[in-house]
Amino acid sequence: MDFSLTEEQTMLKDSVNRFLGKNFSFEQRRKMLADRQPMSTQLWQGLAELGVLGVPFSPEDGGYGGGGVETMLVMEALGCNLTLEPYLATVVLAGGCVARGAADWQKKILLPKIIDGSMILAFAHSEPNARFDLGHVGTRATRDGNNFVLEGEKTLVLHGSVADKFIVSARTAGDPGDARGVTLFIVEADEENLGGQEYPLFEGTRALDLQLAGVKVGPESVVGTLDQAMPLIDTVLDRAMAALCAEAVGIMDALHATTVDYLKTRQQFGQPIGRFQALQHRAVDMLVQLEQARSMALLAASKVDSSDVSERRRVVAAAKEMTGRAGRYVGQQAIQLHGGMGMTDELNVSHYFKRLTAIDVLFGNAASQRTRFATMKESGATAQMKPPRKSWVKI
Amino acid sequence: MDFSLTEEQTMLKDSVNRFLGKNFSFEQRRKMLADRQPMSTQLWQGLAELGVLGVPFSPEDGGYGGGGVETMLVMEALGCNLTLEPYLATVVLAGGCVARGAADWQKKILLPKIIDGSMILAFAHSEPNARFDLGHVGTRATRDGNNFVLEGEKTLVLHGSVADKFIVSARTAGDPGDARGVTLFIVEADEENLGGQEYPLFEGTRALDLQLAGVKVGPESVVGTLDQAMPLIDTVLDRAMAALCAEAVGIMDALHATTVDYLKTRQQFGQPIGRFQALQHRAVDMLVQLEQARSMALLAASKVDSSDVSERRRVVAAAKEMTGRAGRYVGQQAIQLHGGMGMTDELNVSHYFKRLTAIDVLFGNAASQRTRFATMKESGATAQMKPPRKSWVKI
Amino acid sequence: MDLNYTKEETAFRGEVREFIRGHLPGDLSRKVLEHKRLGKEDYVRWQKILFEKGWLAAGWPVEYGGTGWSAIQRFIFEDESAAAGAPRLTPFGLHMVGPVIIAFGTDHQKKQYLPRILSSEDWWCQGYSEPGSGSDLASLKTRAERKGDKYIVNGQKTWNTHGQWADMCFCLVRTSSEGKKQDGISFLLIDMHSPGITVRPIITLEGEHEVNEIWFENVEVPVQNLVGDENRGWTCAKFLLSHERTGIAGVGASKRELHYLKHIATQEQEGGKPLMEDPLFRDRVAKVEIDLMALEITCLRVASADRDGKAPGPEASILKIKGTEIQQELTELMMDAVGPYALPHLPMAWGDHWIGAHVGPDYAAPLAARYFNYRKTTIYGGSNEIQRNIIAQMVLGL
Amino acid sequence: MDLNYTKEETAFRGEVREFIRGHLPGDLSRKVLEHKRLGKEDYVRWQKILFEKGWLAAGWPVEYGGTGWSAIQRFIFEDESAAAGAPRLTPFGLHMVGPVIIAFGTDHQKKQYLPRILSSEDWWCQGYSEPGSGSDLASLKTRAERKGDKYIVNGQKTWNTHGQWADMCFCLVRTSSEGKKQDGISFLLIDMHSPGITVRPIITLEGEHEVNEIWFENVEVPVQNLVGDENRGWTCAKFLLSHERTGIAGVGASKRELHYLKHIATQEQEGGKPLMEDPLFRDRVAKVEIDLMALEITCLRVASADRDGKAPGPEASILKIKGTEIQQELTELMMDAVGPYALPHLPMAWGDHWIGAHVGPDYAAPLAARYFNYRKTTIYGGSNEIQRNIIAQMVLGL
Repeated sequence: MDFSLTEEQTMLKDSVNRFLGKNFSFEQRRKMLADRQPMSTQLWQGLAELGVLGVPFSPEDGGYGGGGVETMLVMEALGCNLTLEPYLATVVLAGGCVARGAADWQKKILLPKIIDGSMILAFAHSEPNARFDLGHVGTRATRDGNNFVLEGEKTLVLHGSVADKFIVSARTAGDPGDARGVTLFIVEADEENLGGQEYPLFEGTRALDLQLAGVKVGPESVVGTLDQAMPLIDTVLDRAMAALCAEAVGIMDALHATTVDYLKTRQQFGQPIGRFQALQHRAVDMLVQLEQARSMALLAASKVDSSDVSERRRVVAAAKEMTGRAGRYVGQQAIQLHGGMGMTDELNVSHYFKRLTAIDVLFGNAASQRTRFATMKESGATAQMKPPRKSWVKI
Repeated sequence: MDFSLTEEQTMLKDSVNRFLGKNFSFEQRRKMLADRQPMSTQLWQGLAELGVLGVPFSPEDGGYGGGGVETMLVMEALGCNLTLEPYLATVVLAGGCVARGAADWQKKILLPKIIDGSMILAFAHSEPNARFDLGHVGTRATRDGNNFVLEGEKTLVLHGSVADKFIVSARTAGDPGDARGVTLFIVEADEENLGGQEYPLFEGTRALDLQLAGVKVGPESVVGTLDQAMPLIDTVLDRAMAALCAEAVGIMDALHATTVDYLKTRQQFGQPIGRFQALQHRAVDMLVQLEQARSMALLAASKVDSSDVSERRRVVAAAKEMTGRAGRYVGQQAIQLHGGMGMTDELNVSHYFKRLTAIDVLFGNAASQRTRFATMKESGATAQMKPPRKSWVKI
Repeated sequence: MDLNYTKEETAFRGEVREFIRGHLPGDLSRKVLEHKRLGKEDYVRWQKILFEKGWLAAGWPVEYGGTGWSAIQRFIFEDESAAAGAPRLTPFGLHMVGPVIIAFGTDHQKKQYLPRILSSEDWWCQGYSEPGSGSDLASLKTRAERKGDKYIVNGQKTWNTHGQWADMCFCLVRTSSEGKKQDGISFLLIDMHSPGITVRPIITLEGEHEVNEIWFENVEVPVQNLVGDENRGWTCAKFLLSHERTGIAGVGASKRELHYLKHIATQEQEGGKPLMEDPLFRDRVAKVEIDLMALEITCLRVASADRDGKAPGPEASILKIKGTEIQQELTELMMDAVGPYALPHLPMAWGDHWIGAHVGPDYAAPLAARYFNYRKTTIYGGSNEIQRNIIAQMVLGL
Repeated sequence: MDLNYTKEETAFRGEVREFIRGHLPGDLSRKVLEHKRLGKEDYVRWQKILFEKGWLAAGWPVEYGGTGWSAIQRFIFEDESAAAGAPRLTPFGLHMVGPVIIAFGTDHQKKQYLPRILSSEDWWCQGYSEPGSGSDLASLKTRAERKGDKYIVNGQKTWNTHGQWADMCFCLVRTSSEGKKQDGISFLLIDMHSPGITVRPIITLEGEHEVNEIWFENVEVPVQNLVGDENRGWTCAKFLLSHERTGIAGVGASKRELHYLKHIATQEQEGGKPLMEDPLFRDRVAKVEIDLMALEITCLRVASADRDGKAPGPEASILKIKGTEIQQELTELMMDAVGPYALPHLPMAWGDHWIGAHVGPDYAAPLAARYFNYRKTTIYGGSNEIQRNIIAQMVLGL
């Protein structure tokens, strides 16, 4: 058991932080939000040049060969710098699907472009009315000769409007809730019969609702095994959740530090308000929550590459729960302790708070993770996988 | 809408408090506990002479004619004085069954003796494994000619060991969970085939587990209508819960006052610990909880006589929930703020805390009341009453 | 003691309900019920209707246009108004400066301002907080120097609600720096159209413009706009803060929101069933519902003490603490209820004339914004920490 | 970074588990697992077994009989011991006075006392708190006056755990009233069999005798029983309080109790199903389980920093706060799990030889008492409020 970073890890962490500190600022963020800019091409290129976009990919694929811990270090830095870049969408989610599921020839086409920053991918998986059920896929891919025709709706596709391609989950067999029968497809953004509506999330990330009204794709667009995408999707979502936990820890760290600073400088009644014991204890409780969340983010980062799927799922659910719960407390208290100032758009405090809130909601909030965790244990880790139902086993 | 007490109510409240202040002390309580004394005959007689035992009974029955509010005033006083008397068992529970369910000839025999303090009654209703399901009655009363033979077990019969008679619920039809088919019987304490084991609860009240191993009773022992006792039992239990809420408020009031006093007098770091803001705010949060609980105890006392059964049940469940939740917080914080002193048996603080804990558990703790409240509303107030099942409708 | 409403009170409730049903415009109540953005004209519209009926200034003495209602009646009126989705009455004129003018103002001030509050001709705003003076209000620095028959006001106020719509501002200003900081404060009425006033919007975290900073640069204010004595403005300030305590808990509005929450949770599906049947969500709803039942009684106890001639004391701070906690919990539950559809930020959808597409169900659009916006409730009006200090000192004697 | 145990650590765990399985008497572990009352002989019995194995003083330097284990190994040992239901090691000799004597004691003291701690020949107790000195420990008043080669001790200590069994007491006493209150304190080792010592039981709320008051009346203590310098005892006191931080969270024991809680909740029925399947109860269990998972990692982070040569700093107070909150929540959940059967008070059923009837299921009898008793955890060892003060000041610089 070893909590210390290797030299390489420390270098990675430092270089990302240094790069972002030099090339991105809160004022730039506010300008991007005002201009409805989903990402900064310049910053993205810089991250590519630094090698950050290749972090989780293997050296054979042209990547850095990092694991959960390296992704954690990057996400923490992206979080505390409040960036808006599509790292989660392109590198962790869509990139994860490609790296872990695609054929070698597909990887050779896609991964180098992801890594060098020249191609943005988005992951189109969530559907309307699925709520927090990540296994719900209703979009259909119907065979048409060798091709497939995709019909359905995807929602909350993160960074979808800047994507060159989508990785789309669709049902090639079975019914919406079934664990089997889901396949992943690569869909070009300029495909015919592909419609979309773009909008911002409340913290600024831009997302897309995608209408697939008979999108025709060839057999070469299939990623991985037909009908068998769910375990791959699960793996990728677990990595995304672990990444979000790390981002949340980066944010909470910054938010706590900012709050403690404010307590030291803000004067009322002739003294810094940090002299008031009730506020001191609040700051301590924030720290306790933060450290507990940090522990779980570390654990998730460490177990996300584990071959023990049941352990991975259990730890990730627990980490996402703890982070969501801690994030809510830390965010709310940061606002409260900043008073009116915490309510303004001008201070980063509110931006951190909103991003923490979004992170909690993404892929299932604390309450839903707790239920997932609790029921997962009852009957082993595979309880989540619903058994195939007779009605659809046609092949 | 009027929150002020009438002159009579103020007099009642003052006279009970004055009487208990003069005739009962914390030291007497501790002595009674050490001696395993379930009650004080002397104090009970005094309460009888003061007319307190007749408070909820109608003037025709020889009582004071009080309602929920008068019972509340008595219970508050009994609570903050930490008495051990069987007021709940004899007057509210068993007495309530008699007053609201028994035939006139039965009332004439029993109520005067309850009121003059010469007879102790206990209510034998709860059963093993019923948990918080107050509708669960498995004890059977089988017909034997004109008589009934009772077979079964009752648990946690409050003050059972000093009872002259029991009011026992038993099933004359149907299955344990059924709403219909329950009948109340008067059973003499010296009845043959009636066994029991006495023990204290953790706060000192003594209770009895009762074995009915073929207890034969005559038809004159039936209280109320055969098979139809559940609505009566519900009414009486609601009154008992409202009474417990009032007792809890009396206790929280005393406990909060004691705690605030301690904060003012206990010196550490050269000042009263009540100067520390974190402890001040804790004392305020205790007050908020206390006042919220007081509001609900008032509401319950006011609605417990209501002819609108669904409103009564809803309010009582909410009041018991609020009191249980507040009691847990106020009790825990009182201990914490007293530090080690709060942990000792020598101070009344721990006695109050334990009694609050017991009140929460009795007839269903806060969590179970919340579920009761929430499900009650879904389908109206009668949702609790399970519909009769085909199998038992034989008559 | 009787916690049932009297026949008269029940009749009064019927009368209020009847009137509101007949006179509250449907488009207005829909905006309120569905959490749409309200403009100045929305507030004024409803206030004019109430003014015509003579029901606008419930808490004022009858001689100044008040209703003469008891505290319980006022509670009932607020309860019915909130339930029906009436816009809340803007408090700055009616509940804040109005009572101060009545208690401390000159005859001229009463004649000048009270009728214009009632007619909604003047929109008032508040000049209390400053960048350096939040919880420690008495440390305020905005100066007013007397020059002849005028005060010259210089300084900066902040967290000024709806100042962008205001005609008048009641302001705490420093007229002396001698003695205790509370002793040099005066209470001034300032015409917002005066030269030298700049109103700068503060955009809050949910993206809306609700509050402002105000700068005063050599603003001339006639001395007859001083309320009470010079350097005794703290008395007015305290009076204002302690006045109208029963409304502070927002019980009526919270009851309406609870109802709306249940509506949402009945629409939303979780595992193939309405979310409202999910034991965990239902439990959270039950808890806040019970808290709210209790708070309603606690409010009525305070209101009732009011009627009995006892002024509500510092224990009314309990209402602020618990009331705002409940309000926040309700916004949090609503946000949680819609799951991922809390995420899209569609401020155009909260507006008047939006007929475009929503992302997710209609009711979802404003919910996260409300959750964010409502963080203010435990900060404003004396933060909940300050309320706890008040109770600790004034009620518990700690 | 690798949060998996190394092969060596896993092998060590296996060795520990193997030894415990072979040597922990079944009747002893049953007592622990089922929350029965433990007597002095129970503790001593297990300590003697560990002593024989050389595993008793895990944190001591090897030269004094310690194991030389790393902090992670010590964590593993505690984890396995707790899981198996081994009695906790009495901390007063092993984890408190032992390390102080090693760090500050004379050769004579080391030779005199350390072996007798290891052999369990001396049972130690602690003389820190006084009736007037709880959180403000340094204000203590018990005096020790030097007369020739003896100190004469007079005063009163309280909250003394298991003093009724003790042979020795380490005591903070005042040897000077000059200067800062911390400056006149000395650290004395007192023979509990000395004339002039009275031990009076304090019965705590659950009815048990665990703590005592101790009176010292002209108790003679040889000067060679002074540890460190006269008037410099505060250094020893602080050293003692900051020592052995990893164990403070009680993660191993809480994991065992969580397991037992699930066992109970599987037996108990709610609405015809195991309570463990009730979504509301299950949710509370899941929350505490996740908190405990996180705390285990937090502890290991501290332990690991320890290994890297960095001493655990004041941030270890987080372990105390969170660890005790979890312990209390677990006792509360267990009490709640048994519903009405939490009520009966049957202290005889927690004893050794009880074969009489229970009221309710066997496991229910001690649960309420444990809930009551565990209120102490947020009070003792520096109350959680004091821990928050420490973090605020030492970590956050507030």
